[in-house]
Amino acid sequence: MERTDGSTHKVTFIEARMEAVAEEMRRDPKVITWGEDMRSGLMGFGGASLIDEFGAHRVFDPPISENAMVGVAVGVAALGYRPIVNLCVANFATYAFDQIVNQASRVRYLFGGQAASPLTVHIGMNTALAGGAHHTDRTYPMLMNVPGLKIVTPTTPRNARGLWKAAIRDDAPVIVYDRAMLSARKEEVPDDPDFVIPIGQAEIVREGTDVTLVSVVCRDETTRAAKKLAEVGISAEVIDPLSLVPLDIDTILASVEKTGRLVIADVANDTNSAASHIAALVADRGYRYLRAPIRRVCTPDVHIPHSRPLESVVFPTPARIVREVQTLVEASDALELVVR
Amino acid sequence: MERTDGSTHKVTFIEARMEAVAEEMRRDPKVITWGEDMRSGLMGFGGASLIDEFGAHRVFDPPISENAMVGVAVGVAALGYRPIVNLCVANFATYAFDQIVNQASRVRYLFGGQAASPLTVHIGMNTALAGGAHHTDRTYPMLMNVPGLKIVTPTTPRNARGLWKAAIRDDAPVIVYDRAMLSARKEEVPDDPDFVIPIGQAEIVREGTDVTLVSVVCRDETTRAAKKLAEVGISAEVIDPLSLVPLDIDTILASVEKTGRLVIADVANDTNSAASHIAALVADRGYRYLRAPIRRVCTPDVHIPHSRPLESVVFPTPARIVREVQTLVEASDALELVVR
Amino acid sequence: MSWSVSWREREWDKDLLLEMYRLMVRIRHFEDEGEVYLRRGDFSGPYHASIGQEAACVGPLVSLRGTDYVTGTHRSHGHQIAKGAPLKTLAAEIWGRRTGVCKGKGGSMHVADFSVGALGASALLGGAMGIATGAALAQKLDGTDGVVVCYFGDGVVNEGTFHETLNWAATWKLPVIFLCENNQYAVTMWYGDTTSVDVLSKRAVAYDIPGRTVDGMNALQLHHVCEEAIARARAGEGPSLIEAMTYRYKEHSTRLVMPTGVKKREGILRGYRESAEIEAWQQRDPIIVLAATIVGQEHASESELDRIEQEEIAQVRDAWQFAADSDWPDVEEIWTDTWPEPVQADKRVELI
Amino acid sequence: MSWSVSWREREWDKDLLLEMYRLMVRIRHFEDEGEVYLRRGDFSGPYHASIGQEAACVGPLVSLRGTDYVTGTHRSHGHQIAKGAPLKTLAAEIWGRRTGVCKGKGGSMHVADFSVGALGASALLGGAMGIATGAALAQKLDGTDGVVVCYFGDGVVNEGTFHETLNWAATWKLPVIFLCENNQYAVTMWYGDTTSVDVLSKRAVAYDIPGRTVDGMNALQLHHVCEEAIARARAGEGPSLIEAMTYRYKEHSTRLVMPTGVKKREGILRGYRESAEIEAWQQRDPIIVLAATIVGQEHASESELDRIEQEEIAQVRDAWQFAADSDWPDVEEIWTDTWPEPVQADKRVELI
Ligand SMILES: Cc1ncc(C[n+]2csc(CCOP(=O)(O)OP(=O)(O)O)c2C)c(N)n1
Ligand SMILES: Cc1ncc(C[n+]2csc(CCOP(=O)(O)OP(=O)(O)O)c2C)c(N)n1
Ligand SMILES: [Mg+2]
Ligand SMILES: [Mg+2]
Repeated sequence: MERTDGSTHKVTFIEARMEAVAEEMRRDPKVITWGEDMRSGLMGFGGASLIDEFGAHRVFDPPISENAMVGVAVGVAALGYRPIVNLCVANFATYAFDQIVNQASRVRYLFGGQAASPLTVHIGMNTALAGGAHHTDRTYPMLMNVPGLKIVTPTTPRNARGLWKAAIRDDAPVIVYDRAMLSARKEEVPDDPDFVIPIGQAEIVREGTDVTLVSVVCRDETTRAAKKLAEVGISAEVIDPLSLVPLDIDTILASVEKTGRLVIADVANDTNSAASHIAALVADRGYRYLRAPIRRVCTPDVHIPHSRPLESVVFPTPARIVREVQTLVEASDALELVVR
Repeated sequence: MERTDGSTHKVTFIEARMEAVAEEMRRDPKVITWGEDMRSGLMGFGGASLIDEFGAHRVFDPPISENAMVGVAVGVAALGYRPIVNLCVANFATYAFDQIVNQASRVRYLFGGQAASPLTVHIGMNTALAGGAHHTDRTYPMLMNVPGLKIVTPTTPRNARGLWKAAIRDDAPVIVYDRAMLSARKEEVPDDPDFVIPIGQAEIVREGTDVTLVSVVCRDETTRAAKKLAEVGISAEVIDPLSLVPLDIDTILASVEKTGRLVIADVANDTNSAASHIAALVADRGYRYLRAPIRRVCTPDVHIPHSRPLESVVFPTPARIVREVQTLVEASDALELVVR
Repeated sequence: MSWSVSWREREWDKDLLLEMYRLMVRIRHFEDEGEVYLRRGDFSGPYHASIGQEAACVGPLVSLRGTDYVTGTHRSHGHQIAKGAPLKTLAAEIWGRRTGVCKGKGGSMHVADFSVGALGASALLGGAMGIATGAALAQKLDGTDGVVVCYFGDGVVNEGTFHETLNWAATWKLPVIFLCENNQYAVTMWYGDTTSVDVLSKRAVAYDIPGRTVDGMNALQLHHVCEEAIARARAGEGPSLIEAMTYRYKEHSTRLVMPTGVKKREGILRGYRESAEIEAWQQRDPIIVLAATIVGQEHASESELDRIEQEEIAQVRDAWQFAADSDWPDVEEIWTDTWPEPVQADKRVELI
Repeated sequence: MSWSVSWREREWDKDLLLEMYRLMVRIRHFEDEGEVYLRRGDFSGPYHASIGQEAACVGPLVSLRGTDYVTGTHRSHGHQIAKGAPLKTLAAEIWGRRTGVCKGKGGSMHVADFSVGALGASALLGGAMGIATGAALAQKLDGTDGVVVCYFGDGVVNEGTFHETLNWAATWKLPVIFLCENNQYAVTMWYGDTTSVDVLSKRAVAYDIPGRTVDGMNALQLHHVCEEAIARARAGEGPSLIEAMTYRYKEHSTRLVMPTGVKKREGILRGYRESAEIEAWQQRDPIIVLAATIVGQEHASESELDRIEQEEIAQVRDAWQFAADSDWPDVEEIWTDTWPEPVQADKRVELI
């Protein structure tokens, strides 16, 4: 899909999102967007410049009514528009679960295909804000259970660019979940305005042979863990699913076939995390590849403390991932020694 | 916990719920309840007789405002009451996800233990109504991902009695999910007003040796499947978790240790179902017991059709469970033959 | 909003009157005929009839253009019909047939016919109000003078979504007519017991938009008031809130049986309305009221009206017969329309 | 609502005036002092100061009883203080210390002190309005004459929860005072751009309750109006909606830096308010206004007020020093309070 010249430019995560939105608005006059503080540009959508370029009728501050923000999007989408709604923070998004679950995801089905529902919803996640439990939710596992939604989780400027374009162009309602702490991360991204990362395609971030490390919205922590593991002689293959629905389970299975071991790191709460479902799929279709239990490194099932020293250890850390992998590899190596 | 005389009486599922609510209201004057059509008794809470006995100040029809129904419950609970809120149908309950997720589940934590949150929320599920996708949700997997909530799933009159009492007496917000199609099911239940089934305790419904069949909110289908399997010589152990949070994984693990095989039937949609999480737990802590892949029999990830012939096959059926188990047992037996 | 001429003084157009009459008897017979099959067990599902509320369906919608839109509720057969939806595919949809306008996937509570601008009903209260507001936004963005009529019941006025969408439409002056069918009850709950205002249209003040409560048993009055609201909306002056006072003759849904009389107990059920109340409203039957005006003002004779009714009865019979004769959908249909792409073969599970 | 005497004609009690003054300077200095530590990086988290809004915090709450309740917002340090919360545990909470009133688990946006009837703030808009309504229901069920003051900002009036809770409280005549601090903006959004009424208290009409917009920079006017609303609530006559017109001097949250001037662009940010506007409001500073009345009406001398201010500065310093000197919570605290029972040892994962 990339331009043959392969030229790139360097942008932050947040700029990658802003560029993708602006380019898609340029490409398709039916793309419109709203969300809190769009006009002042506060919420990382580049609203101020979008208004300058596209006009206040395509970019605006809505009333603070999250459920209607999505409901109105479903309506305008049914008549041919492609709205992008910024719900800003995962906790605010629960206010809109009615319209996401009951309308956005299912009008197409309910009406036998008469209604299209090509909306994109952005949901940000704070995990280092000391904001307390009302600003630190990570709710993608909840929406994964809802048929009809696609869910993507950009983790770098490059894949943010590719996934945002895919999301806006997709005819399904696509939820884009990302972590606010990535905002300032910089990376070269393709210039190509048609650089799209297909929804449902995982990325092998780092190859390895001893263990498959799937990283759900905690790519940095996982990559750092993999580097540490390399130092102690454990070769970890790191996979970033990028899309949670549809999930590229084949890439994960192929890796587990090679490594025989699976550890999944997931920034969501443990019970019914995305990690749970990935584990379930591998315990089914990849059972015969497994040489060890499947481990999950998630946020425990507790609310997020405000107090920084507590907050800073509650989400998955590289240290926890390393420890989990090390124990697993050592235990299963020992077991194999016994068995052999 | 049961009275020593062990006396029982026969009631329907819905009567078991109504009796439990009435008895707890009798026992504790702080128990109050509201929900749509409470007064007319339509929604299976026995509202009309509750009003006669306890008065209109303890039993009432609220405004139709699901989110406030839960919000008001959190407030009144913070001041010592024990409200029971009937949200009637899972889809209506998404209207209240803000207050369930953001307030009910976490005021205790947010305020460092100053606030108690002893509410009980009833969420019913329709799976045989031909009501279409707006009345057929099964959202417990979504709420399983929310720390601070307990979730129970009664499946018979007897366990409805025991779990309702446990829920009302518990100091956590407890969500009671049940299936409307069970309403008329009859069974003997203990007379004992203190018959309580502890939250977090699974029930072994039927013992078996070849495969563990965990049944999440589809006990009848699973039991019927187990009977069919017995006819073809497969001995299935059927476990009903009864509580999804906390989950009695130890009982499941002990069973898998014995049988070596696990199939989970779950009426929820496949992706991130309760079945996914149970599979994940067993793939971790029960890995060494497994002799075969872990299989899940769920509702596929599609919206529920109105049309009866379609609706009647979309949820897990005994036939599907049987087929899945049979294939699994045969394949793994064959595999073991090869290996041995 | 200052409505100029009163509906009484207005010179009514004969064709319009007969069209209203035709649509109203069509709705009544359609509902009745469908019930026969339902009660026989030929098809399944909740069935919420608009019998008694025909004027509220037809008055607002009869003069809309094909390019205007309507959104509905769980009780929306009548809205579909009033917006001009063909009866056959509607009946087939309610039945759950493959020939249904939604391929049998939606059913009675989710009827939609995009070909006539019916953007769909929501079986969840107020669920389509955001859609209506969004459709109105599309009209505005497209620069058309199209409007959207957004139906909801008295049971919706205390839902958050009512507030959010009325505020949004009002702030941006979107062309929506918020049409509350106040049939007095939400299932068994009288609106007065749960709602802080006695007259629902008073809530318009909170959005600085016109609000009006009208006799919803009188198609002409309602039509008259709606016409002005529609004109306002077309002119870019924003939404209105109209409350049509009406009544459902039958139970909330067809198969429900409730005791009559507020003190009456039967098993675990207690009644919520008196038969005297039902009878009083039936005295003002919207079809009889309209027929009386038409005949009284000599726009048409009783026999002309009879002929229309007979035509409609025949049409309705045909429609339900069409549904009866149609096939069920293929099980295959389970796998389409949840996502834009059908579920791929290797992702499907064997269901039967 | 017909307020009898005007606040101007009223004979004010000296002690009450001085108490208001004390609480207002306490809030101002508390906010200022905390910012110093925050800016130094001693503690983390969003910090929303009530500077400029002290009258809106104190006017409604100063005369409440210990058995009355208040619920708050993300900007609630001032509400806590006005309700009588001790400063040390409040400062420690904001800092995230083990000695915090919520054990450091809640932080600035979730302050609560049940011992003085402060039932907690919600960092989600309108999140505590249901709790306030429920607390009022508890008062009614208990048969007390206690009341609940429910704070929220202009940013909340278009949330569904605003509508649902006002309707509920109004229908059942629950003792809630819905207190809107209209400080003109929700972060960068001016309320007039997103809200369909120019005067927010007009929305009271939709609930058939009294509504009143008052000068929120004038503690006396606000107190006077609230007193009558509180009396109504105590007498079982139900809720009121009061809009206090006020202004936040600082940015939405302390560390945010926005351009000043609605046309000013800096990087991706654009300003949303003019410095002239800020200055105009500061001319009417609530503390100066109150001090002027106190001194002007000879209730106290300037030096008396000075003395009070010095006392408060000392108290506030002590409080933040207490926070500075306190320890962080044990990591153990992660495992308690999510459920009534602490997470059992065998269910915990090793975190560090
Ligand atoms: C969000 C939601 N809550 C509750 C229900 C259950 N319910 C179905 S119809 C109904 C009553 C609706 O009353 P009204 O809006 O007056 O419409 P009517 O049935 O009178 O036409 C209720 C409460 C629902 N469908 N959706
Ligand atoms: C449900 C929800 N949506 C959005 C936000 C983000 N947010 C935080 S404060 C704020 C503005 C609130 O404005 P207002 O209510 O006027 O209070 P103020 O900050 O002016 O005191 C917004 C939009 C939130 N916290 N919760
Ligand atoms: Mg009604
Ligand atoms: Mg504000």
